[in-house]
Amino acid sequence: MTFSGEFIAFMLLALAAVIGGVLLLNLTNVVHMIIALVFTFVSIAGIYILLSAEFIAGAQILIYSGAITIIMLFGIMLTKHNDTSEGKPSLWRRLFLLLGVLGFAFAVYIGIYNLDLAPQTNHLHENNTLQIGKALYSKHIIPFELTSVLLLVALVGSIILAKKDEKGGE
Amino acid sequence: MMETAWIIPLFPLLSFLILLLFGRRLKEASAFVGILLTLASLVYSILVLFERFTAPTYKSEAAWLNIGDLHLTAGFEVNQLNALMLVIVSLVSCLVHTYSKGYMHGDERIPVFYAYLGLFTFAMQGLVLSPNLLQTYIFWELVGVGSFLLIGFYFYKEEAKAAAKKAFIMTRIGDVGLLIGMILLFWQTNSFEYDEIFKAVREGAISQGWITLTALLIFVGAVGKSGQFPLHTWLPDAMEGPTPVSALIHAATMVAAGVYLVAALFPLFAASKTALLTIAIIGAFTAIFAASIGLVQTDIKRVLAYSTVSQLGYMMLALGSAGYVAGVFHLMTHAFFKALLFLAAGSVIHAVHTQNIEEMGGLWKKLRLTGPLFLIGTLAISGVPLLSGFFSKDEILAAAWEGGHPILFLLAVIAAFFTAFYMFRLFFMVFTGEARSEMKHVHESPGVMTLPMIVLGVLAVISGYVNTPWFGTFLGDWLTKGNDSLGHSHVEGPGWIMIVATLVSLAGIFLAWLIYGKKSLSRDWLSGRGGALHTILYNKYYIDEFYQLTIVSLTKGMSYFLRFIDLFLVEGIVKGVAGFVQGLGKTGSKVQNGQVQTYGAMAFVGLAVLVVIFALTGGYLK
Amino acid sequence: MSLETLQSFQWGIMAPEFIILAVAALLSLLDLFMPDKMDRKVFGYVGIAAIVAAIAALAGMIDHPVASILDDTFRLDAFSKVFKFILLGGSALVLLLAVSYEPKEGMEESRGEFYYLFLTALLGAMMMASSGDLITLFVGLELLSISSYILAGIKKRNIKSNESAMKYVINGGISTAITLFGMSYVYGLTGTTNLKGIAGQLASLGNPQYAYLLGLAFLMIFIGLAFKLAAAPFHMWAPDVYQGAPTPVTAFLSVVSKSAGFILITRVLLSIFGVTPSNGPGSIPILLHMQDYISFIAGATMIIGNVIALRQTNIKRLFAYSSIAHAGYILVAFASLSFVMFDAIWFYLLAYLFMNLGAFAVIQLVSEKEGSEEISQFAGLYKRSPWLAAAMGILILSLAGFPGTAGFIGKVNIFIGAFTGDNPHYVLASIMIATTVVSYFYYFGILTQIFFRPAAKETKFNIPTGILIVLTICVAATVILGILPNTALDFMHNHTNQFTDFLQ
Amino acid sequence: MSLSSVLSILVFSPLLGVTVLAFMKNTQEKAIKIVGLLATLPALLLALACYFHYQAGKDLGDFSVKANWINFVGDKKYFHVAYELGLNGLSLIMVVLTAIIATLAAVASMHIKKEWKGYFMLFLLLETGMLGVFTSLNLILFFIFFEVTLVPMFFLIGKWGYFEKEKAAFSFLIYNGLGSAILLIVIMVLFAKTGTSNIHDLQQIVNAAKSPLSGSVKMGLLIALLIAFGVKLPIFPLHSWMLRVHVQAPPSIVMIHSGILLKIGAFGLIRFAMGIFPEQFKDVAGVLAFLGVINLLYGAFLAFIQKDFKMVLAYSSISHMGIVLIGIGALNATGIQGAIFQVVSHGLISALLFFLVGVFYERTDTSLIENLGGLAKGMPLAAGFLLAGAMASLGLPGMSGFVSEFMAFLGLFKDMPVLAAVGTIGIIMTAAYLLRAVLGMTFGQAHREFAGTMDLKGAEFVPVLTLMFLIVLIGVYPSVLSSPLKTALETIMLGLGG
Amino acid sequence: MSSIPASAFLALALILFCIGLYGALSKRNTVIVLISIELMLNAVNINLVTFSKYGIKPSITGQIFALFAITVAAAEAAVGLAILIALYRNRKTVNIDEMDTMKH
Repeated sequence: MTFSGEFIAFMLLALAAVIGGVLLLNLTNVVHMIIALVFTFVSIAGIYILLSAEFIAGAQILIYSGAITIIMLFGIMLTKHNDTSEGKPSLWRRLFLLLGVLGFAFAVYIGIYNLDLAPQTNHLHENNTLQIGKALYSKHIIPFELTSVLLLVALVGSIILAKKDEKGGE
Repeated sequence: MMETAWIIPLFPLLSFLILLLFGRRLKEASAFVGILLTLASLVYSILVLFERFTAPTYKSEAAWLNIGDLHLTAGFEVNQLNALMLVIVSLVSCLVHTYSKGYMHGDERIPVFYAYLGLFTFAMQGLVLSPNLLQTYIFWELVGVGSFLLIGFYFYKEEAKAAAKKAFIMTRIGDVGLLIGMILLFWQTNSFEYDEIFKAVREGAISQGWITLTALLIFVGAVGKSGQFPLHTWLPDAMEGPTPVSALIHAATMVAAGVYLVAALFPLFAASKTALLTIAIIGAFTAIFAASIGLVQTDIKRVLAYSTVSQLGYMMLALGSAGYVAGVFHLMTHAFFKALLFLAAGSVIHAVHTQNIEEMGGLWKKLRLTGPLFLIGTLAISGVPLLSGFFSKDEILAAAWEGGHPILFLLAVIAAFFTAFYMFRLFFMVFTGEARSEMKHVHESPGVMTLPMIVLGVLAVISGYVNTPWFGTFLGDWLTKGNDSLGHSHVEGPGWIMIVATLVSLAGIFLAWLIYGKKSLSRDWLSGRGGALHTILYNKYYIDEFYQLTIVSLTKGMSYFLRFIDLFLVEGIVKGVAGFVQGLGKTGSKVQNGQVQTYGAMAFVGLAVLVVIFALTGGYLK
Repeated sequence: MSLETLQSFQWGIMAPEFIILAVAALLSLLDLFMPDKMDRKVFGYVGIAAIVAAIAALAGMIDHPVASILDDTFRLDAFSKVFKFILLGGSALVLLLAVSYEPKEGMEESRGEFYYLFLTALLGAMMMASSGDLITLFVGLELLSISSYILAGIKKRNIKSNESAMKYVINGGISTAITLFGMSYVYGLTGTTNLKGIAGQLASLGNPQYAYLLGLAFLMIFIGLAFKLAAAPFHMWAPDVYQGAPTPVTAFLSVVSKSAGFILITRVLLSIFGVTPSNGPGSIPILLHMQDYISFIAGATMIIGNVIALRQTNIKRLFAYSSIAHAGYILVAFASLSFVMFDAIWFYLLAYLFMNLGAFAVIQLVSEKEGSEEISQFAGLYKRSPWLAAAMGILILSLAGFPGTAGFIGKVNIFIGAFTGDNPHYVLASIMIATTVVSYFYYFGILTQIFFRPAAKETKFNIPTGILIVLTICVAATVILGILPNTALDFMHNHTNQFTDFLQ
Repeated sequence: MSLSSVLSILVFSPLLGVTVLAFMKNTQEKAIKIVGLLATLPALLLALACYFHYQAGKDLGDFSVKANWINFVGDKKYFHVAYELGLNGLSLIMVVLTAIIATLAAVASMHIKKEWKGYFMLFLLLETGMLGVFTSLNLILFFIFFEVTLVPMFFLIGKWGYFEKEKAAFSFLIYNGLGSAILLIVIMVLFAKTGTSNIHDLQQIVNAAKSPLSGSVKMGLLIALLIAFGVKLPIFPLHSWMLRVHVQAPPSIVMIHSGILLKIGAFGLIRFAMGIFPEQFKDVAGVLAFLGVINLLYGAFLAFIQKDFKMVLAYSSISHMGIVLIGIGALNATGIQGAIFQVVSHGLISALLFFLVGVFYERTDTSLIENLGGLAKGMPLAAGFLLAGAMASLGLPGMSGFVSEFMAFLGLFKDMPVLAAVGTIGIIMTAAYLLRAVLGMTFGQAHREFAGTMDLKGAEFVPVLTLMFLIVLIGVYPSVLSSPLKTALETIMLGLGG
Repeated sequence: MSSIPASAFLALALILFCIGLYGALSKRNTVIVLISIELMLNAVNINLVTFSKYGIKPSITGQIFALFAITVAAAEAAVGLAILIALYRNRKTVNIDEMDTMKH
């Protein structure tokens, strides 16, 4: 492999994403953690661009770096916003988990390592949004509509669960 | 008559059933039912016997149990031995029925008593009529039950309970031997029929080894039933039953069944020298062994019981020495005089309400009828010439001598001496001298009791003459007619044997008279010399204690050992499995600790494990 | 794609889904405009009516030949039809339970929402049953899941309900991620999300690395979906969630949601991995290759479910473990991959539907009246309400698999599958039967309470109409399916043609 | 009424009683008891009618009924289960025995003191199950009836039993559940491999030259069957449940349990284990005989030291079931017939003994031997029957126990004389423990507190006399059993190849 | 074509997936747990998008799939947070290890 610009970009983005993830694991202040994760999300958006998925990249920035991070921050603010106490779970569970994660990673890694898919040329980057739109509204119209139901459900559900009690219990 | 001989046992059976169903209403009248019905069967038996003198053996059978192609039959047979036994049984039974009317008077359970007697008589007659081993075994067990029930008649007495139990179990040990022997014989000959078995033996269809084995096993049954050593201990204890019962069952009939069995199967035994010798040895040993115990017992019935054991040993000795006729002959005479002795003893007990001879004495004058009758019995059993016992005992001694084992002969002679001694010891202690305890209202038994004794007394005197060296061996000739395998009709022993026998009995009587009659010799003279011996004898060689220590303890030990296994091994495994499952559940529910991350972790690690296993085994890496 | 093309599809085959969707939408609007004070119970009846209508619509199409819309994003085949009956029937009964559900705290103001969220959950499940496209299946799955999360937490002033929903969401999220991760590899190796397309692409797979990766994907999808089945190792959420959720929701989760999980797992795994060679062309399919893993999971599920159930004192928790165990039994049918697999799974789900919902009807009634979910509340039920006790007795016997009840026939079906073929699953069947015996302990423990123990109170139970109907239907069906199982089996045999159109 | 509907009516007639009872009030004690008793009568009458029909030389095949029932897969040819009932000599005898003992147990149930309605409903359900077990010609149907006996028993023990009733009920349930679970596996393997569960077809297919089952699989299935029925019988060491049931269950139920339910194990061994796997059975027969001797001795020795009379009888049942095993293990016509006789005989005898235990318990509130004693004084009839029962049990000739024991040993002695000889120790031990217990209870000094106890009365005579009559009848005239058995036995022996 | 091998993207996705998983199963604050799950879903999306371009048969479907995944993830996050808020009202805690009123 050559050190093309694309590669450097990938390396940087990947590094940022992983660092964001590692920070998530190691920081103690919850707000900091979420900020760290924003880096990851943005980096992932960059990766999408490398993968000729501009529309997804846009969606990624909007939804993850924007919406989800914000509601999570809201969530933190609404609850214990200054919570920094990050008690560690018991050692054996972490060890257990770590072993599991490593094992899993190892097994999957040998599957994807040097994976040669011999892809054909493609034209995803051309009019990416148009392609997505066409596919979405023709072939995938049923899941699309179903997703709207799902969003409605999530909306209603979030409201009824999160809204303050009218009966003034508190 | 012979064709309908099967009716004979039905009379007592009928008596049993009637009394079972209506006994409560009949109360004392039950006795009449029993007496009449046994009388009927006695009459019938006598008629059959007379017919048998002229007619040949009659046998009739029908299928009883079908097993596939196998048809086991049941029926009856009237041959010489049967016919004779039938009369003996019916006669003694009828007499005892009559006697009991007086003896049991006042007991509210008379109907039950007569019912049991009926059952026993039925079984005994059935046993005698059986044409095959299986049927024999069936009635063999049934007589055991009759005996058991009657021994335990006084159920509220602990001793009776124990004695009944003991009798049943001890005889059952013997029965199992009989059962095994019979079954093995069946698989060798494919039949339970006596005829078939004898035929197979004659034709050599069975190997010698099998003959010996089965014969010995069958003999085990006889040992149990006839109270031979080492299964004799139940018989003296059986005296807990009412005395008429002792007379009927434990003297005259049932205990003789063992002898009868050996006699009935004589061709089989005769085919094996080993078997015969074993029988002879056991018989001789039992004869002297029981007689020696009888020397020192103080319970009137127990003395008689040991005497019975001893006499049965005699009979076995006779059969074992190939003296078929001698054995059967003694069986008959013994039935009469021993029944007489027991009934007389019963009469004594009835009068004085004790069984301890130490407390008796001087009853000769008070019991004017019982005394002489008892004396007749005593003389007969002691082998005093001219009485029945003399002839039969002489036959036996002759057979033993001819059998070629002088030691056995010697034992028999000594036993005869002992017999004479202890019987007269008994007689003198009971009837002569002064009463050794306070005795009130001693009076002779009523006629209903004395009449049977008189009949038996007569028979005890004359029954010997059916087979004497002087007036002809009618019985022996008849018994062995048409059957070579039964041996000679009469063993012509050397003449001195009769003299020796007579002398020996007289010596015994004389010694007894010296000690107990005239009291010229102190009673301690003997017991003082052999103190230890006396104790051993008095305690019956500690056989009971020995069994208690060994067999009973062993059984109990085994039981407790198995219970240990049951509790700890069997249950333990079950508990272990249950505990394992429970433990699994406990662990599982501990892991379920309410932490959602644990749940996720378990799920994921589960996945990871599967994935890693897949990578290591099923994956393309391999 | 023009409007004409869109109109050319047989949208009519989606009639049941449309009915449910329309009524759900209608209810949500009604809920907005109806005065707060009006009783929302009527929603429940509307919902039941909608489901009945959907069942009728489905029944009308029962002999409809296999049809699909838009490249299999929706497909109506025998498989989807018969299984949708289970989903619809189960939901109708659960709704009846819900109508009679009067908890002491928590869900007064969200009753309206409850009903239409319930319908959307059902919609998601139905989509899972009748789609041949991974994306649609996934969205359907999530629609079911997210609706269920909310339903589980709908008693929002109840700490247990909150906690249950929270646990459900977190575990559900992880399971979704794992499933998707697996699906992403499947997509990557085939370039399509259409199940038929995937199958066609993979049928001639030769690259061992691909096969390996697909094996991993299989495990990920399987374990991810095991969450829905509440099968080991993804079962641990179930007891907590079942316990905390409102009883009708618990019933829904244990029956409808679980059935949907089985439908999905059968559809996805069988279509994708049933034809993919594990080791070059001509070798056995990956599915068969992974049979041992499925068996292992089935065995573990049965053991865990039944063994831990022994220690439960809370009736809902107990039934959670019992439902784990039943998932294990059905997995046995799946693991044996025999020619009666569909029959066995379908029949068992049907039987399970009736026996479990019936039991939940009683549980709901008793725990609501007594204000406690402890098993000891059942003490003396026999004295207090003999008929109720007898009904519960029959249902529990069916759950324990005693003959004369549907549960037994279900097990027989599974056994037939397990023992036929060249590779009989003796060990698995033995585990199944042994754990069934273990289950007698806790099932009969309940019966002990009901029949042997004295009652604390003598008051009789007033059985609400809804519960009465559910109980009657469930008990009747349990017994009828147990004695005359062919009422159901023939229905399936006559209308499915041995599921030959499953892969068409 | 055509003959082919006789069996269906016979089997399901008790359910009519269940239906009637369901609509009665629990307080109508007398009426409930009468209905319960009456409901057992149709089965009894029909069973006897079948018996005399067969004895009259007519064909038992007249009673066979077959109707298509369950069709597990679409394919019409395989995997369907027919509702098929029928009789052969063996099952006829078992049906008659069941009907008789059920009726007598219903009489004995008059001692039940609470919840009569539930009791009789379950009781009648149990009867249907038992009758079904013996008449099924189809393994799956058999299994269904088999399990139908399980549930009512659980409740009958658990609700109407004595102090540790629930433990006993669970013990019963789990052991038998395990046994029937194993049985189910065997049945399902057979069903799955052959596509049929008809017993006759199975015998053909399994033993055909081209059997779908390999020899080792057949052996495995046979061993599983032995374990399954071994639990029921019970064979050492699978017996501990049955002790608890004997002690804790109400006597009327123990009559049924000991009288019939245990016999299902023996029936199954003969009908299925021997019938379907004759070749393999020959290989394990020796082991069975050995186990039989162990059972016989183990039960006998343990019965010898029990303090509770019920325990004595419980271990005695184990011991007597050993004789069944001995007979089966002998593997010849004699032994097998002996085993069947023993099944019937022990059924009658243990029913009698447990009925009497119930009578004693009802009057004295104890069944501990040491607390009793001298009962022959106050209740001579009951004591007499107890003794007679014990005599029958210990194999007294003239009673049924002897015939069966004799044949079993006769059979075993043919090929395994040494083992059989060891087994005969059991005969002695049986006498020892039974006499110890029975004499302990009835002989000796009477306890004062029991002085006024009532003897047998009224309806109590019915079971006692009936059972005693049957015991003696079989003992005296064994052809009542052996003649209907003839054909069935021939069939079995033909299967065994000799 | 491209100089970056597909496996690099896949490896990145794998790493992120594992990080997300580890976070979801070890972090104490429920909000972080929820967001870790989002990270896992993001990793899946990387996979999908990668395959969309470099897969055996590149197609737009992968991106569509990713879009759906993003939508669903968002909905899930919202619902999760709503439930958390409801829980917080009652329990006054966001610590996941304190949610153990139901266990065993």
